[in-house]
Amino acid sequence: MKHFLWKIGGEAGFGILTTGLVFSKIASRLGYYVFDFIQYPSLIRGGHNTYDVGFADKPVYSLKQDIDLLVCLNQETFTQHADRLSPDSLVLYDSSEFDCVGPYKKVSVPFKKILTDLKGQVVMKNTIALGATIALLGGDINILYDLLTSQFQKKGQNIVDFNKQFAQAGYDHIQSQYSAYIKNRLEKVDNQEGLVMSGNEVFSLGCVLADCKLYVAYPMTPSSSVLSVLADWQDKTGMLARHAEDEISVINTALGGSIAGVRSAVGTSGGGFALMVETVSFAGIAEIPLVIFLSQRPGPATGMPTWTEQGDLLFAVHAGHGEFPKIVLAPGDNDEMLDLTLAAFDLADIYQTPVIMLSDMLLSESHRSISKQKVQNLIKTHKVDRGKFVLEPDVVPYKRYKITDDGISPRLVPGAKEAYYQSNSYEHLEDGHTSEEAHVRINQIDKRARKMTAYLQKHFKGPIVLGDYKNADTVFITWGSTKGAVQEARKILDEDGIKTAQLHFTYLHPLDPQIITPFFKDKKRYIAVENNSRGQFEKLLSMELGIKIKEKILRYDGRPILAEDIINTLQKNNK
Amino acid sequence: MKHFLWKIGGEAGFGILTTGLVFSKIASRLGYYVFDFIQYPSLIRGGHNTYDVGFADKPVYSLKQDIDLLVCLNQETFTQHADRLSPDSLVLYDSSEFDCVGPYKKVSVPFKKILTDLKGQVVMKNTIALGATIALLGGDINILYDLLTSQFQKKGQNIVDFNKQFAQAGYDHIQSQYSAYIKNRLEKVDNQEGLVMSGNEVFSLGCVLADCKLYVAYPMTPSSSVLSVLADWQDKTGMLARHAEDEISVINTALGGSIAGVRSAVGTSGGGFALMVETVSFAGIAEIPLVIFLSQRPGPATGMPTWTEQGDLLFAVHAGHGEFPKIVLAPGDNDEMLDLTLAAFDLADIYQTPVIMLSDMLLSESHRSISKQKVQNLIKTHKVDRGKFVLEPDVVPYKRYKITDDGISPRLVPGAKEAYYQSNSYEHLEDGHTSEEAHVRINQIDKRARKMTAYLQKHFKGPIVLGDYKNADTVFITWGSTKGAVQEARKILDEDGIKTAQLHFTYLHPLDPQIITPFFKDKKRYIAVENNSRGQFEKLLSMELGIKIKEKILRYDGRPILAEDIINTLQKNNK
Amino acid sequence: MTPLHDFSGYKPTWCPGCGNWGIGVAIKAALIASGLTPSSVFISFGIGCSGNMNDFINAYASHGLHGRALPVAIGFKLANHKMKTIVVAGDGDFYGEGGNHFLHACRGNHDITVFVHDNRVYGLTTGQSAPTAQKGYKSKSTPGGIIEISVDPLSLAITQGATFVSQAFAGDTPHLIDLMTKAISHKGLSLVNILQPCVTFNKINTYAYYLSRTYKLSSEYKSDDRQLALQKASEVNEERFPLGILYKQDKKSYHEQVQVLSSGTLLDSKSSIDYTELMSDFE
Amino acid sequence: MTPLHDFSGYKPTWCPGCGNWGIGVAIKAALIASGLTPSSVFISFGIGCSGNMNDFINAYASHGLHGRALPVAIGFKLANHKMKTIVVAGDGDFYGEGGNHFLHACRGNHDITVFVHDNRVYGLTTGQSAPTAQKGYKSKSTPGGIIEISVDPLSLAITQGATFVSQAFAGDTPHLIDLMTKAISHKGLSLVNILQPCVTFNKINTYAYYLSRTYKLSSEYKSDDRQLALQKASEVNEERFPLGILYKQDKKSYHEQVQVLSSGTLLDSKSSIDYTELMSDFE
Ligand SMILES: Cc1ncc(C[n+]2csc(CCOP(=O)(O)OP(=O)(O)O)c2C)c(N)n1
Ligand SMILES: Cc1ncc(C[n+]2csc(CCOP(=O)(O)OP(=O)(O)O)c2C)c(N)n1
Ligand code: SF4
Ligand code: SF4
Ligand SMILES: [Mg+2]
Ligand SMILES: [Mg+2]
Repeated sequence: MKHFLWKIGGEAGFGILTTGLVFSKIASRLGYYVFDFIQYPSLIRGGHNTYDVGFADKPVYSLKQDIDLLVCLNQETFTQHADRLSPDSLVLYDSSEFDCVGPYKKVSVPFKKILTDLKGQVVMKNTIALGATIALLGGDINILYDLLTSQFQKKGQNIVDFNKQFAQAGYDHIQSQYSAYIKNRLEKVDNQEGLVMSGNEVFSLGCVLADCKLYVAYPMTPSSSVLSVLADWQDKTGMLARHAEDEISVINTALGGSIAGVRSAVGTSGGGFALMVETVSFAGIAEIPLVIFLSQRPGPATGMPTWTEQGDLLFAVHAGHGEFPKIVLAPGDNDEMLDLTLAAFDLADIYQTPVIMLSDMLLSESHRSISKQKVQNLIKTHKVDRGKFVLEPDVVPYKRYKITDDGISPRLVPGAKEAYYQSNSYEHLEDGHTSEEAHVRINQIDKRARKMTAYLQKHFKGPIVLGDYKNADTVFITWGSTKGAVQEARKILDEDGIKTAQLHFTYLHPLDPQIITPFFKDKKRYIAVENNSRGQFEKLLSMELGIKIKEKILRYDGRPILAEDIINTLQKNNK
Repeated sequence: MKHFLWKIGGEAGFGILTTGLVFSKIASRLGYYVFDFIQYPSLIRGGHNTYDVGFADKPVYSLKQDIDLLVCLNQETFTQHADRLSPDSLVLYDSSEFDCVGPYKKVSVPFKKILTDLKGQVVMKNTIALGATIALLGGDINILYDLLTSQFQKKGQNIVDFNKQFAQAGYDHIQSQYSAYIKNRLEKVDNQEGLVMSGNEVFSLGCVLADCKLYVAYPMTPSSSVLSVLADWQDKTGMLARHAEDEISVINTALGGSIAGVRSAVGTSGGGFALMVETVSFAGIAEIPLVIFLSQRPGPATGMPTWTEQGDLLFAVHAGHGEFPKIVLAPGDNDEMLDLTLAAFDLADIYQTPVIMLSDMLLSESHRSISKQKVQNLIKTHKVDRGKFVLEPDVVPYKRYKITDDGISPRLVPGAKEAYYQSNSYEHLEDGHTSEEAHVRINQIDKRARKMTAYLQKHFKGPIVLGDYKNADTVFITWGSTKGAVQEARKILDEDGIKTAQLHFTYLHPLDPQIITPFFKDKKRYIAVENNSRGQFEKLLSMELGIKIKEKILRYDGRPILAEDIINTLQKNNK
Repeated sequence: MTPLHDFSGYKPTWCPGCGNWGIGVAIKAALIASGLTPSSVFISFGIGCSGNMNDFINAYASHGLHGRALPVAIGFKLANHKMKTIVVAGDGDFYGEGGNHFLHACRGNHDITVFVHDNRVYGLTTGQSAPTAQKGYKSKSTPGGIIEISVDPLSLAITQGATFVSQAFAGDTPHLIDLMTKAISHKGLSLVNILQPCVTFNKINTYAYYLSRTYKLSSEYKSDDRQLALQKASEVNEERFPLGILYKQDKKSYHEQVQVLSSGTLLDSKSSIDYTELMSDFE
Repeated sequence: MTPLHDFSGYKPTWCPGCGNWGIGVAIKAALIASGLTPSSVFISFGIGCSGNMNDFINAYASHGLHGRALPVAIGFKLANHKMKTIVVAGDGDFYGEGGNHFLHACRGNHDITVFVHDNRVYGLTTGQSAPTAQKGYKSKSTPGGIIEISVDPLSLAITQGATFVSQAFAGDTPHLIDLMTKAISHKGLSLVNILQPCVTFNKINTYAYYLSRTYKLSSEYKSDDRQLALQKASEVNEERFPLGILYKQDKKSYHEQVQVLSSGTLLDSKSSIDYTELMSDFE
């Protein structure tokens, strides 16, 4: 069954975001894989919001260009997106409010009249639209009722019933007036159960699973929902979520928690991260574990707060003054988000150094299906690895920065009897005292550097190879959220007989040339696909491997790269 | 005449730093080129300070290992530096206080007795030592008297005379007791007049010459003296020097000044710069000129505050979230410091973007000779180039971010009649209003990127080629303060018949591969020389050119690279 | 007098009913009452719903970084002290992220007028607690109720050296305009903390809430009595909000005390420097 | 009782005669008087001559970044509230660079004791003006005299919610030890602002200066009178320095109000989480 795209649009502040998510959950409950996407301006009201939900019976990797059903709660939705419609597209609107000119399957639903008749508020247009949608796609209205019940039951049964009426009205209208347009696109399919989660929610769940005890943040789109989710869960998880006065306080507070011995994390976007980089350097020299969730949005500075970009990679990799070990990971989808979150906390503890998890607005705020089974398995099986974190000193006097082969020293929990030590931001002796001696300096720099040698040997992972790399002529290089668009594009290209493969990187820094270089030895057409204007990962590869990837597909208008972008550029470049 | 190294050491807080500088000035007044270097711990007292002064009748590019005359105000000076002495070295000390064991030319000066006899304070040991030094090196004591006079005349003639006595006592003691050791090393030579300036002082002078009106800083070694110097000069220059409450305030204050239309600069070291990077990004998108003086010291974090390192290059190049134009320059000596400071202010104005001047402790705090003639010429001839800064709008409504071929828009002084505009940290329309439209975004990103294309065409400078590049077998790559050590090493290597050349980079970012790549096409032995542990410039070259330089000479113990380090490593690697 | 529409930029995108509407109108009216034009004033905006005013007002302006409007204004003022300089920022921005600048600018008594939109939430990031939130306030970031007590910005300003410390209510535009105009005409650091209902996220500190808990300082109130002012300011802890000028003092502002500014602005200054003197230090 | 030398690390490198010597000894004595050992206390140091104490005292410690000792302490305390947590920092560090953390930590009344070395200069960077410098003070960074007035840290603490606000003089060790011990035993945010002569760079605020300008609060002084306390605190503007506890209040400290800490420290907590409930949100 082909990937179906439902899209709703309306004025900001009128419930579009909730409605989109409800529709994603409906599709998910019916066994479909979903991938949704929100577009909203950096305003609370007065702008235009849209919500795309793509679903299919096979995994959905990306958004798509062509809209199959467009729900227009206002005229702007139609005019702004008409270019994505085809004669087969369904367009749902209220012809008493405005007209939709063009050769589409037009479905007029009397929103206004229904609201007046049932004494509803403007937001309830959404519920009518959902009812109508379900009818048009041949779905089961009861699932919508269930969702409305869980949404409103706190407010009492009357409220639930009141809301249901609107769903029903929309549903009935289609059944009676547009039965010819009804397609069976929402029949229940038999897939394993899925959860509909945003990347931020997956990261949050990962924090809980990883036994993170302290999460500190200052709100910043698109990372803010991690704070709300973890704060909301506090009583259930025992984790402490703190909203501090600024980002400098955020990261130092988290480091304080980490020094005390609890797993700690912070979350932010580029601007907030910029304020943290001095402290990242402190974590580096004092060897304090820390997980930093950096969800990118288009910069520079305030930029385009509610849009998407992969513009902070090189900044993150080089963040902090001086030279110290740092690990940068970047998930490309929800599965990777979960796995890498667990890995990030382990790696931070094992290597006693900051680990940056790069996300972006697309990954953080879009909801996608993740296998419930996968999550449940991890809940059962995941064991945290705290590395050399110890509860008693190995020897007294205890040496916090003991020189070891792998560069990692036992890290003692403060409060342990018969010992004491300092976490020192100055260069230091093995026991933590400040030193400016040349040999001490060299020993400690080398010790810290050895941790990354050990990491490359024991934990670094090369690119994930997707497709038939050996026989591929064209190889796409991806990292982070561009993974999906390329996967989707490759499906289409494969159908056209073009042999492609994909090298998807998740462990971005440091890189091991020995593992990576062999992938670039062949005579293939390599193309880096990135959601930024410079090809930052391509630059990183060049820096570490001395290899230039000549072809790049970049998008930097704040919108995610789509499969269509890739195919079009490919065709253009071929000419 | 060979490069002569005089070195003095004593307890921190007892005038070593002043004394060293006085000696540098004496050598300079006698026509010598000087290069001095201070070593001190990050303490006000209780540690050990030393001061090296190298001088010669030809330009001195670097420090040297072998000490020719060591003045030991305490025993530590002797024990810590004995390994740098040879049988020819003079060692000046007071045998009544401690002994200096070894085969040196020992010169005992009765500091203690002289102090007692003349009722002097401990700091006056320094003056005695200077008198003795001048005697030993056959210099003219009157130059010291002149310097003492200018130092103390504010306090009255008695104080001047009182101090002179100690100089005299030291001088006389040598004349009478050690006449056999006296060499003619301080005879007046006929060179053009020199000024003895630290890199920070040259930068400060450059700011004045460049018509910088607002300098904002928060103290941080090794950049702090720029603030003291410029603050001290305020009444003479009309510049305003402000010590703000923190570095975030510092850079935003400077940007405010720049928005208002005056040339503005900030100064800091790595940790303070780290706090500024969010605002660097603001300057990038809002297109506000700014000069940032970043004097590096060994990190990470607090690190080794009073030592030297080139550890912040990649951080500076990638500083700030998002993608925006930024220029990074790095002088290698005082001449370059002056020229590049003038260039930095022009480039900031022309390209309306932040320009980072990279220095380091060695460059910032060491004093070297700079030609007085050169300075005077610049004072007469330098014309500032403010680029497209305009006093009246070209058209009304005025468009601050007008799309132009070279990406540069006329920048109007706020307050101009019949107009107004905002400097916007959000993505924006040509007139400055916020916009999130895809095409606006692309246009503005491209416009800003074009500024760097224009820069590469019009202002970028490739490496300075030192030596006979064509015939050289070995080519050293340097940037910043390692320039001198390599120059010095190359002098020695040339004498040994080894053919070397040097590519010295001062315009570090962005780099123009077309200009640079040709230098790396030959079959030569390329060696990157850097004062850090990773070879950061080598990485930058690799990133931009896709070329790996295989050999590196690195030093990262907080001490400057010396010619000797280079020669030794070369010999080791040859085996 | 400049017509109001000269100052009017884009149509505001604030939520209908938001207190920012009143503030937006009041600022324009106060600028006009102060005899200013879009070309004769510099406004440094913070980042927030409040800061979004950058697009709604015509003026020389900076829409900079969250928390940093004040230092930008200080730099601007130092460079061109002839130009009226104003800061418009949210409470999260100004008292939270930017608290340190506020504290130290009071000490300097910079000649800058500050309008803070005190809605007790982070509006633009959809409703987390601001430092002005009442203890116990429940929000996305503090679902169990905020533990911290509210910041007391007026006391902070008074004790640290600001010379015009006042409070207004967005629901009383005439009074707000009057206070803003006075603040603009004051020489030195003037603060107007504006109680601003956020109708979308703050369901506690509503218009009704403020109508019952604000009161105007009487005409007998002595605004030069520091101790009294501190008492009044601290009423925030008891959820009472005096409106008007709590504290006012005549003191030299920062730029009036800077030697190099005595002969004119930095912008206008032409340098004639005796380099020989400067160079003599290095000989 | 722990012997003093258990706490003694390296020999201090402070200048002979520096007020820090007295403070260094007093802290150790106060720790001992409080029944603490090097293994039972966490000290978060700032960066400065003051912060250099990290090497001179044995304890679990962090020597972090300039201005950031307080948030590190807050994080530590949240993670392990059973451990006594102390901040030692300079005035430049704590009131300047770190001013925002100070302001907001007062609001939270975190159970942390703060010792600020108030020498009115930046000692370690060789003598620039600190925010505590008296107006007009001449230094490297303010050769014409500083224009800002001194910060008034005690008023700031009192008005923003700190519950133990005090001042001591480094030259009176017995009194200092006593005050420090009381501050350590206080539950909530306790501040001891310690007047500390910097003999090397500050030639104005010397021992003699403070001997003539400090006075001890009388035994009748009521430390629960906020208004009185504010009056006393502001005497800094007249160069008078009351010594003792200016203000003290009993209020719950931050960690006592955090729900998840009610059953023990984060460090000791073992999670048993109902994931089914968490996951139900996503179905
Ligand atoms: C450094 C940084 N951190 C966080 C943000 C995200 N952010 C934008 S507006 C805002 C809060 C706005 O609250 P407030 O200042 O009170 O203004 P309001 O919207 O309530 O008017 C935040 C946290 C940012 N832009 N920059
Ligand atoms: C971010 C940052 N800025 C500046 C510095 C440089 N610095 C080190 S100590 C210090 C000031 C110290 O003054 P204070 O805090 O009063 O301590 P004191 O030395 O007087 O005890 C400064 C500015 C730094 N280490 N980090
Ligand atoms: S969110 Fe609140 S503060 Fe922001 S515009 Fe809406 S009502 Fe006003
Ligand atoms: S510089 Fe001042 S504060 Fe620092 S140790 Fe010396 S006397 Fe003490
Ligand atoms: Mg607000
Ligand atoms: Mg101090």
